Amino acid sequence: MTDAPNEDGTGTLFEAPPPAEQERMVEAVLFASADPVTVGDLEARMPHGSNAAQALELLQRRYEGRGVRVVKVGEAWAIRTAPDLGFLMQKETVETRKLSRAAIETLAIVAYHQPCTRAEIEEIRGVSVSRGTIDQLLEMEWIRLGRRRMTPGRPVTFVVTPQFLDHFGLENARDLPGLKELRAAGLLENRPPPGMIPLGEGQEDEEDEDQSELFEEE
Amino acid sequence: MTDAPNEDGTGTLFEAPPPAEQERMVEAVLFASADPVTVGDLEARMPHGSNAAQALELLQRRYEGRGVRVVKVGEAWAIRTAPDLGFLMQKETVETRKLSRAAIETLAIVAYHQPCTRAEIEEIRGVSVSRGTIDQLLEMEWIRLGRRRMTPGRPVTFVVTPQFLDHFGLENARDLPGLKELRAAGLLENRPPPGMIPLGEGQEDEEDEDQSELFEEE
Amino acid sequence: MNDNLFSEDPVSVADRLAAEALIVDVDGFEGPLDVLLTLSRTQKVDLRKISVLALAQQYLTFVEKARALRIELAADYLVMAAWLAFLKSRLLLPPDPDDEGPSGEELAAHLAFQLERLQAMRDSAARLMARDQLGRDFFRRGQGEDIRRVRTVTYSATLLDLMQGYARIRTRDEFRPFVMDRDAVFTMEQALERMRPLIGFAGTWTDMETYLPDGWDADPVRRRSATAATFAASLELVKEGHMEIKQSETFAPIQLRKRTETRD
Repeated sequence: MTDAPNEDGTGTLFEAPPPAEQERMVEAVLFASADPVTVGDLEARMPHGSNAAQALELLQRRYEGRGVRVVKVGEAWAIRTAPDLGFLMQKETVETRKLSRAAIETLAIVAYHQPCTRAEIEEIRGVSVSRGTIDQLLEMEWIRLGRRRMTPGRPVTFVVTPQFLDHFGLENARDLPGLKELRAAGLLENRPPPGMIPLGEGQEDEEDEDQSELFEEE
Repeated sequence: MTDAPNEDGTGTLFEAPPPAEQERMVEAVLFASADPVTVGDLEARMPHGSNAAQALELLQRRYEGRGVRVVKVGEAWAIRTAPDLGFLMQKETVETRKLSRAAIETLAIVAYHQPCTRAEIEEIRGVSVSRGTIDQLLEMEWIRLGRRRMTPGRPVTFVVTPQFLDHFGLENARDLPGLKELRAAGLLENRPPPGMIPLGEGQEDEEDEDQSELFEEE
Repeated sequence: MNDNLFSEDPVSVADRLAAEALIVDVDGFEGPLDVLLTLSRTQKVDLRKISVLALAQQYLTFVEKARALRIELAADYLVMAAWLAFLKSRLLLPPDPDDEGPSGEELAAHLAFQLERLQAMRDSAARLMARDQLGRDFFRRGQGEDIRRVRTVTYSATLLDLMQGYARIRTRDEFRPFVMDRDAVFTMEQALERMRPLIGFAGTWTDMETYLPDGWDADPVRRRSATAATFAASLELVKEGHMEIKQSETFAPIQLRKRTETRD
């Protein structure tokens, strides 16, 4: 938003720093933080009038091909090591709890079908979902509760979290591998069994709508 | 990502990566490591034949004038934000809240009477101590569990932690001003009525005895 | 066409063997849909071109086999078997124009869709897990600096707070009007402390009452507290093996004596 500061003395008292300086600032904050930082958070820290988005763009370009990268996670930004150097990090590797097959499938279903009710997960997997599976994913903060579905019983829905995106290196849920193809093949539809009157209308529309606004929700 | 290996046949089977690649590696390791890393550690992680010192030098030069710097910490290396940008880190909105009165009092009792059981805290405060208060202090790592008291029920005791001492700028818990000093400082105006013995006799002596073994415990 | 398919006996030897293997592994399956998906692979065709009729037959064979082997299948496996038998009949019989329900083809198409969707989700799950993962393939900053997550709540207190807090309690103690209340409570710790040195002299049976602290027998409230504490302390000392305790009959005086080394 801000251009280079006005040098003729007509500028305001609190000039925004020059772009290169803003880039340094963004660099420092992203480096210091283990968790992704939003543009809003960055600007709240930077001098008045700074344009963090622009600085991020410069920074991202600067780190192309380096040992660390500037990545977008949902609405936030983070620095992460380049995945091809993972082999150097044995020491840093955190032993992740092995997820059960049920948990992995449930996670994938939530990610691809979100917002997704428990009944829908069960419908897709053909078996009931144990309480522990959902709890585990909630505890890992990979899924969270979404809005209640506006169908009878107002069931809760599940959606994936920014932590999920961060963990799998996704910019947003629309970047899930194969999402477009699955949608084109109609495999993300919640098709009711023949002979059943669908609950609530416009299932598909609702889904699209929800997915697009997912991470602006709060 | 890596450059083409040496094709002239003179190289060993495990070629050291080109300097630019080594620099990337050092960058990633310094970034991801929780502690500063020595040249030896770096080379142990990097492919055989790598020259970490040289890579560090390249990296250090690359970061000159940037938002972060490659710095030497003792014998090891780390990436740190540039000191002139420290103000960005301070500007965070960490919400600092005053510790509740109950927590302060509980903490004070543990500090002055450690090792101290929950029953003793209640005895001194004259009211029951909520589980939450103890949990909060434990979570803040200002108190921790000490040895079990060798009395019926073998109650757990609480003692203050090195973090507590650190926060309050104390060398050890015996540095806390005693009742006499508190009184001298006008913080405590009244002598305890004769015959009013809080917890068995010889409060102050007992204190010294118990505290001396405090930090050798584990 | 359907007749043809059926008369060919779609259940080949290989299928039978596969079904047997399935039964052995029945615990490893996540329900009937999972079994159907596994069975469908024996058809070696695109899931979209699957023969649901053949699949239904395979599944029914699987369930019969399980019955023959007296393997108990969960109810949902049997429900699925019943439904597939129904579906099979629908597919084989000419459609009844009076029937209002969905046709066999519609039902079969839905089952094929379910299988395809489940397979798609499994593939997606596998692709997801194959991605580079944080903490395994790429890493966050190992050493976050002073910066913290926004809205972190930290609690602070100064040394003065601490000292004032302590002084406050201490001062309050001295003024507290209900200090008297505590006077009427004799704790078990106090009783133990009192009794430990005394029992060394109790070579003969002595009434417990004699161990009550001086000045605690006048006021009934104080006496009750002292008695209870002394009794509890006595039991503790007995448990520790320092003392013996007896009561000749209900409500008789409780008597104590030092435990002698020679006993037993």
